[in-house]
Amino acid sequence: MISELIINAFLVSIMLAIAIALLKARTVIYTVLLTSAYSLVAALMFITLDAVDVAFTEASVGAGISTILFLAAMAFLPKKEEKNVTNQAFPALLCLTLGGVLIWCSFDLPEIGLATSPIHQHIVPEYILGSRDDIGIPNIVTSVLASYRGYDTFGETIVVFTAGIAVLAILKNNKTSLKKIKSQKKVAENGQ
Amino acid sequence: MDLFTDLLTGLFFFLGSLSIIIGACGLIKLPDVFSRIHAAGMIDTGGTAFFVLGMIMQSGWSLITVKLLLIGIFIFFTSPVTSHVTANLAREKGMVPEGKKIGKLL
Amino acid sequence: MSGHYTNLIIGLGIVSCAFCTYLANRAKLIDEEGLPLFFFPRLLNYLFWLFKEIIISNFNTAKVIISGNVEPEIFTVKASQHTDVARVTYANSITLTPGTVTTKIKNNILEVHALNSDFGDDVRSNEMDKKVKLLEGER
Amino acid sequence: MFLAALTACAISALLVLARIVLGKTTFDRVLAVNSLGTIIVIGIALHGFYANRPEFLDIAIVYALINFIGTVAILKLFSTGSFKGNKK
Repeated sequence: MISELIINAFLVSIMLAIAIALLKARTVIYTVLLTSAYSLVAALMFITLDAVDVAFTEASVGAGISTILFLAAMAFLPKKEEKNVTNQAFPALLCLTLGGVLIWCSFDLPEIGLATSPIHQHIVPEYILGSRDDIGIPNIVTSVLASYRGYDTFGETIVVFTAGIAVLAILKNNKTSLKKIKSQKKVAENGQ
Repeated sequence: MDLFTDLLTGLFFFLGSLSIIIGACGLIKLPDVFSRIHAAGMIDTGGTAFFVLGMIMQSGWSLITVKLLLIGIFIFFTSPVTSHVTANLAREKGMVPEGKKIGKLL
Repeated sequence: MSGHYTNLIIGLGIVSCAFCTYLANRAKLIDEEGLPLFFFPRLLNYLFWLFKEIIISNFNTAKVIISGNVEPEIFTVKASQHTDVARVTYANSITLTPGTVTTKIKNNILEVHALNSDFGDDVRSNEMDKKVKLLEGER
Repeated sequence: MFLAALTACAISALLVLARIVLGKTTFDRVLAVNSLGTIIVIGIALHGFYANRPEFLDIAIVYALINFIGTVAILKLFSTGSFKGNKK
């Protein structure tokens, strides 16, 4: 038990160190690399918390896909971040207040792992007991996501898909209109 | 027999730990990118090889062994690719390594 | 990988494998060197030798890092293999043994960076070159 | 035994992190992130054995794959400046 505690403390301190380094970073590619390292450590953290599926997602999406997406976006950005000169008192106050409210709310939560808390009483036992016979997949989280809450997941997928199509449409439109503007400019210059 | 496998695992883990710690020290200590690639290669090959061997000793013959072998083989094949790509790019970006040069460079 | 082998799961696996192969085929990703079958019989022998070599050079690299007498050097060697696959195998083997890294390849000349003159001499002695050439066989 | 090996992983992860933060050039950092990935793959496998749940090895496999893809993608972007390929 004590060793679990040490592992967790170590991981959290590493994540804190990376976060502080992220704050200090001023080049974009360095930031992306640090984010990737952060995801790597976060997945390890989820594994120590026994959340296999979250760790799986974090490993593939957080460390893999989002790094590549960040890089693809980075190709359109200037190489260095400019120094921020706006007043930061208000955002800091907002963050501190929100954090305080969340911590205050967390006192009302039931104890972690308590068997009599409401979330463990209602429908979860049914899922846990029935998952093996109903669906036949050893992983309960997968069976809940893909089968018990299938409609939910289906709706989510549709929403994400629509968003993707919309982004693509906007980007494509933007490109052609840019070309149009360029060609009009050329025509105008030639006309002069 | 159980004691024997445990001892063997301990030996492999010791060697693996030694090689990843020395590799990480080398990553800090060595002077330039090209030398550091060797230290990273040490973590990739020595570390994983010894640790995977040790864990195979613990797992016996089962599905776990296959998975461990998959990890080992995969890192075995990708490690030289990443090392080479890094070194190649560093060379193409015009970085010249420290130390003496023998013969005509490409 | 979960230890469950029902018909449905195996069937889905086969279908997705076939679909991936179809997609790769459509994108023309498969070339004639996809699966170098002529390697396999001699490959095992070579792999054992390479593994031994990797462990030895691991210890040597550790010694160099601890003692700190780093004199990096960079040089070119010639690869005597005929096929591209064999050449890539040779370059990868050089990179895989810690202490030496292939930095550039142009036709059949490799540029190698070594941590120490000992490692450099190892590569320049052409032992690995001969082994890979044996692996390639007579063609 | 597993705990000792995990400690070794932790120490080397710290050293590699120091290289990421100190690193002079981007190549140093890419190299260090790749090494950190390898160390974490080993760490995941070790932790799986330590907690008596070797199912975690699946994640280690995914990790090894993703680590490779990420590193190569970063270097590819660095060489050409975009993902559009080398068409001329």
